[in-house]
Amino acid sequence: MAEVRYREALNQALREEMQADESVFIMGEDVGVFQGAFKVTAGLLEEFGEKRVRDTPISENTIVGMGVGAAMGGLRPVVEIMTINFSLLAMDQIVNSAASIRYMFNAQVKVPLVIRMPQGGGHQLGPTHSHSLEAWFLHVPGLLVAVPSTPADAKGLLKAAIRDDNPVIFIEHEALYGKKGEVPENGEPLRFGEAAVRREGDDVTIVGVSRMAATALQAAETLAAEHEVEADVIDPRTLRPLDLDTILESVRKTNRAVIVEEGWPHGGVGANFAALIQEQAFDYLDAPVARVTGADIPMPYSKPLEQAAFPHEEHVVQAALATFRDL
Amino acid sequence: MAEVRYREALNQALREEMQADESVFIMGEDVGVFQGAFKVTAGLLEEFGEKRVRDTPISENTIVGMGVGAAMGGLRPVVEIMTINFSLLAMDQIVNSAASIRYMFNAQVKVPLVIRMPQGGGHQLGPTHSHSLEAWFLHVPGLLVAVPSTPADAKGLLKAAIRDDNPVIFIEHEALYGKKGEVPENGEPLRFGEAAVRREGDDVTIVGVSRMAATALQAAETLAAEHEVEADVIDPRTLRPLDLDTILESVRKTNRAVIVEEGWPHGGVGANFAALIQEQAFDYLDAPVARVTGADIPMPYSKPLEQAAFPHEEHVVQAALATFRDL
Amino acid sequence: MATEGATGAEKAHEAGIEQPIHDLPGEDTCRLILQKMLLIRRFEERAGEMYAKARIGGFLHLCIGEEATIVGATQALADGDYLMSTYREHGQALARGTEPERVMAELFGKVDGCSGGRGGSMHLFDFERRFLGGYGIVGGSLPLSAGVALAADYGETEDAVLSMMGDGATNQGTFSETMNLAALWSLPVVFLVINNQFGMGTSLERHSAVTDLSQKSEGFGVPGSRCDGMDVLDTHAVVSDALRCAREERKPQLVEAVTYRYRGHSMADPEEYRSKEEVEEWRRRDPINNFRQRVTEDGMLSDDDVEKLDSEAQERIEEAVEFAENSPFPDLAALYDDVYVMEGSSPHAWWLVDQRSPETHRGEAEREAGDVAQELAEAGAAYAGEDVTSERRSRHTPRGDDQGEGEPAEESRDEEGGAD
Amino acid sequence: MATEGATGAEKAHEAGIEQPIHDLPGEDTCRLILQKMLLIRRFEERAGEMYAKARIGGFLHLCIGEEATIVGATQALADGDYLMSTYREHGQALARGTEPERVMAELFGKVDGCSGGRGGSMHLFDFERRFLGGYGIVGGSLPLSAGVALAADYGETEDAVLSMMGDGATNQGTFSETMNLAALWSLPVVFLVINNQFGMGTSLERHSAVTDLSQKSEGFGVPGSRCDGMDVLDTHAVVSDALRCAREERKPQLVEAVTYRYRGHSMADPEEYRSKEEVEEWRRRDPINNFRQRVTEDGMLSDDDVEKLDSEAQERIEEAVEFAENSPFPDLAALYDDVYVMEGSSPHAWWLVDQRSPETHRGEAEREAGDVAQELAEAGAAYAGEDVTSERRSRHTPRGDDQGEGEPAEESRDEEGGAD
Ligand SMILES: Cc1ncc(C[n+]2csc(CCOP(=O)(O)OP(=O)(O)O)c2C)c(N)n1
Ligand SMILES: Cc1ncc(C[n+]2csc(CCOP(=O)(O)OP(=O)(O)O)c2C)c(N)n1
Ligand SMILES: [Mg+2]
Ligand SMILES: [Mg+2]
Repeated sequence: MAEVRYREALNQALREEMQADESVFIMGEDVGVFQGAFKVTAGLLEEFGEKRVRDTPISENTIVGMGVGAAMGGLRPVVEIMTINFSLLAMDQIVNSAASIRYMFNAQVKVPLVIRMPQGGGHQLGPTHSHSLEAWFLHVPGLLVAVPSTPADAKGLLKAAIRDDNPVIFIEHEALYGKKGEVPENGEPLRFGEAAVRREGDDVTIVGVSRMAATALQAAETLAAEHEVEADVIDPRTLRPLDLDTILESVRKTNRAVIVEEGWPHGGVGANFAALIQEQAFDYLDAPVARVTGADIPMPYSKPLEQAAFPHEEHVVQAALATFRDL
Repeated sequence: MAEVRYREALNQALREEMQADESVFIMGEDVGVFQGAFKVTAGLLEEFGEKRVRDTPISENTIVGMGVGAAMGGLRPVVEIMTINFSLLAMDQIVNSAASIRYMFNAQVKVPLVIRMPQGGGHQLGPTHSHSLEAWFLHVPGLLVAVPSTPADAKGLLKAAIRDDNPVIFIEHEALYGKKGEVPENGEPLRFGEAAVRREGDDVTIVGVSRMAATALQAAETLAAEHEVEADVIDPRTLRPLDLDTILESVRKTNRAVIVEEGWPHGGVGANFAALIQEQAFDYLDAPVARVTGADIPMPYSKPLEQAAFPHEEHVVQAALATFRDL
Repeated sequence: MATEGATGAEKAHEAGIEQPIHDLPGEDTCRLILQKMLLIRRFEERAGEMYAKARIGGFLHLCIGEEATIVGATQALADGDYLMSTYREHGQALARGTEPERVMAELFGKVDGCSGGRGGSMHLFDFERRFLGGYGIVGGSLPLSAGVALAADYGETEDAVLSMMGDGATNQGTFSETMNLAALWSLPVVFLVINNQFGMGTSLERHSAVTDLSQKSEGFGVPGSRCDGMDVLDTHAVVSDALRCAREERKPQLVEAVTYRYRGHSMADPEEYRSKEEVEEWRRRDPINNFRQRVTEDGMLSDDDVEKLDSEAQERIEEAVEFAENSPFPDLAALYDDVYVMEGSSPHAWWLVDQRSPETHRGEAEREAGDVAQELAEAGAAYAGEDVTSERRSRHTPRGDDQGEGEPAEESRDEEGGAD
Repeated sequence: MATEGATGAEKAHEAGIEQPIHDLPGEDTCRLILQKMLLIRRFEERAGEMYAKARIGGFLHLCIGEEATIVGATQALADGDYLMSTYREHGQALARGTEPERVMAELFGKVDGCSGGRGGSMHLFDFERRFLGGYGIVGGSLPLSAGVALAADYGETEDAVLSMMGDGATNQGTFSETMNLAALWSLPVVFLVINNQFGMGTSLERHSAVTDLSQKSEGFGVPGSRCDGMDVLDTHAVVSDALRCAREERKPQLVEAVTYRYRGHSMADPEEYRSKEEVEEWRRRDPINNFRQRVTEDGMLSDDDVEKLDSEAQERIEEAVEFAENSPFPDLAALYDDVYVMEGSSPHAWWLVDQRSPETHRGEAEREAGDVAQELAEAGAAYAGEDVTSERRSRHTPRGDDQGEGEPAEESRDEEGGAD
């Protein structure tokens, strides 16, 4: 297995799927000549030409809507929204078209569309450019939602997303593009709805979403090294479908759960998981499901403020330890 | 106190606030000549003229953005989005402008904007026209979110919203416009962040959001009459700020909670409340916090399907009774 | 009404010359055109009645008055071409060949409806006939139609797309965005603006700074022209030309059809924003009457021929109503079907939160054992029965502040003036 | 470049006549203009250096090359007028009078920045000078600016709004929506399209079907004109006229300023989409050099005068850098301030979920007792320190696949090619 960066893993997935299937094409702002704002589409214009790698104007709602239309017309579009922040302009097409069309029209068509976009803070882009919006997307029936956190998952899930006949919201993370990891060459797609257990331990379950999967893992190492606490670390990998069983199985063993996410707390992914876990594993919980989230504020630009506004290892460690305190 | 309809209560609030403050004005699609799609703005064009009651083209994102700009310029705009479904087009201006501007620009300006819009299903409007989106809006720091369920609350909260210096997402419900209730004439604004206890009981806490506040109340009557179960029924009235203390106080008494909402379950309001309650009142819970939600599907048009797809009294009764079963 | 951009028919009309400018096509074509326009008119009238009888729910947007625009434009389509439209699209589906039975059944919310009862009046669909939908969001279908055109182009087919919208939709951001992209990418698409003079209760001059709508797309690279939307032949000629241009030269086009809706925006519209006289004036240019007059005056068809076409249309609509009445409601058990394509998917994951994974979770044992889930679905569905037989009050009486307060809100929307 | 819509200066340029078409204004004005353009240029150059030294985070979009457009346009504003712009707006703030100290401090994320360190380079704001913001979302400021114009109009003031955008922004739906509304409501607003030939790496012809951008607004009721954005006097003349029209006749206007950005889109732009020659050609028309040449040739200012202005500008920027260096970072304790205006609010409710209501909830006692909250905030903030002193690699070297893998991703964005 080769060691490649997350960005390259995505690039491989795109290239392989485009080679395998003529109906797969890419459209988005600066995906072609510029090679992608984060270089995920580097080299693809050259290999596949302007028909299959299409630079668009800055018109997010229409780009997504055209993706849906092209999917209805039999193609497999992969739309890149430069960052998730701009998907706020495309919510109508995402919810009212992409997610609804198949059901609304009684399964006469399908919408095999992938919308790729990176999210997240940490790069001092300020309040309009640092959103984590997975909690919004997982709310919507009809969408699939992937949040890969490693190069291998990025590749395997993107291949699966492209082959899937449903509209997929594929959420990358700006801070992960440079991360390296082992990736099978010409690997098979992963299955949506299968969580990854990144580490095993009997004491507490830590679920980390998107970039926070890595933060959760770091925290688990510290918990083991410094606090004699062994954590199960779970990366759900996809939020729709959700592999809740793997999470529940772990919680039934550890009796404690901490959810780590980068987005806002009120109505976040953590809230959703906490609700599901306490519903389904109430008897097993020795402490409330804890959440570690981004701060409930627009993301400030200034570096110390920004760093204080999203979770780090320390926060996860503290939250995990708190589940052991007396209630 | 006069008995008036929810629609008229809103109309009174608009009229009174416009009379009291020259800087208050209304803009939206068909709010003037047509008197509003749901007649909430009836008579206001005649009374206040075209300067203060402005019909707009169908351009939701721009209407909201202009509202934000006008608020920055010192006015108090009340923007009507015809139904919440169309707010999907305006999410960028709602999140990146309305919610962020004050913080992002270091409190140099404020954004005293109200965005009024009805939500909800039940009228056979099909998948694109039946959304309940309060879970999305409560996720966003910087916004206030109101979900009035009675004529008195509609009036009192709308007056408060107009006088508030923050951007307010004011969510009405299509099915409530015709409901009658006592409304104080020339009443004072209500305070945001104060839940209403609609009924008292020691056995279970039922929280109903928006239209579901009424459904919760009906269910409580049935529980009392047929099952000897006495429920506290709480209407949070605003989701940001949230009067969690009133909910917690009740749960500490009843040891059981059921959240009733019309929207989708995954990442819904109920999930958020369940997470908060189990965090803050874990010791007091004798059963998991239960949720009764809309079905996890795009809302179908056909009447029996649609009715089956959102909560009714029976569902709430069942869920409440289930909290008494052995775990 | 017409300006520089006016077509021949319009200019003639303005000049007071009511001379037709297009020769009549052959007899079969004339008969077909008349038949289709009559079918649409009768369908809409009957649908309005069924709505008043509460057989139809939701909103009902009728196209009466716009038949020439619809038939003239759709007759210009080749079989392989795609058609997409707004929520005011019963006529479009019928013109494209969808059986009135399946359209009416959809309005009734029945399983045999062309969207299986899931979409309703605003969301008709007939994949087989390449009618790719009615869409409820104003301006929402424009990007979709450009996407379909992209697929047609990508596949190197000869197919083109006819994408219809209202005058109000030209103010939505998707309008200019879509024009720009269609032009940049040379897509085979024709945009037809059905300018019926109003977006709900807001008249053209009050919603659009430029009222010659054929000019709105040019700044974004799509040339515009106008046709007389009350003249089926003019509409046909101009749209045919536009389609040729889009198909052969790969230059997307926009056509503005100037027309009028006789009825309210939807059934819940008190129409206080326009005068009876205005409506009457337009009715004098009725597209069906005028065309009927021409073909009979020409001698191509006799009055009897036309009457026969009309009564055939009415019979066909009666059959459609009967079919719709007799079609069952969709099965409650299918409520969750088709939200996702499930082939090849991981079986144990929660696609829908309501659906539970194979491993039994808390609460499920009880629920499933007692069939509680189905019972609860039925309990909900039971709320559907109540007003199915009660007639609706007319949309034109004052709104319902005189209604009994005890009435469930669900049953009284229309009287409440909900009207988008 | 220029077409029918070309202004005098452009036509002259095209015809090879480099004769200026506008008379020079008085000496004070010339001096002021030159001073401002120099201040902006030197500020941007220094900001670029500070970014390379990692003193500045996020994206940094420099306006070098666009100084004549910025200064020419803003000099046309009255004191009461409002200015709104995009994320490429350092020059706009400076031209409007915001102290370079406060702009630089904002880029450094310091508490004395003009947005208190919360907004950063893309979100400058100076309420006092009626500079109502830099905005990060392409097209997002257009509706806002029309709203401000509405407020100015509503209050029956004489104030107008100058709303700036890039060429790429004309493709965003808010463009046509805003034009239509501004025209319908006769708002006192002038839209200035700063056509610098690219939206990121996408050239004008690849993103806009119509490349004469002054034509894009007309179909929506806003007349457009063009100016030579490399000529400060031409820009000033055309924008002044447009402002007069918007202010006095209540007719909103659009002006396209044809210009060029010399630098990459942001600092992370390898600029593979254009040739060095193209950049060089535009540089020959440098707005500062050309204006300098004119005023010196005219004898109004001597070369020494200009050198003095330039060194004053450089000194001022040095002071700005020093000020920014010395200004503290914002207080961690103020992290949650100002998300809401809190006056008159109900005190016990949860406005922010992180803030707890007065009654102590589970977990809070421990946290607050041990000052854990503050400790954790500090723990997070500690991650900010790491690369503050390390220099950034040049944007123009190949991307960082050769970097050590252990490096925290947070620190390596720029090498990763993130560039929007
Ligand atoms: C985005 C959006 N905003 C508002 C509405 C509510 N609405 C439905 S139809 C309509 C008027 C549309 O007018 P026009 O485009 O002229 O079409 P017509 O109804 O005249 O056929 C409005 C405002 C909607 N469906 N979608
Ligand atoms: C809605 C939106 N989409 C995409 C982006 C990413 N982006 C930032 S600047 C830019 C190019 C804008 O070009 P233009 O409007 O010409 O302005 P310029 O940068 O040339 O000044 C893009 C695509 C954004 N900020 N907002
Ligand atoms: Mg219309
Ligand atoms: Mg540009």
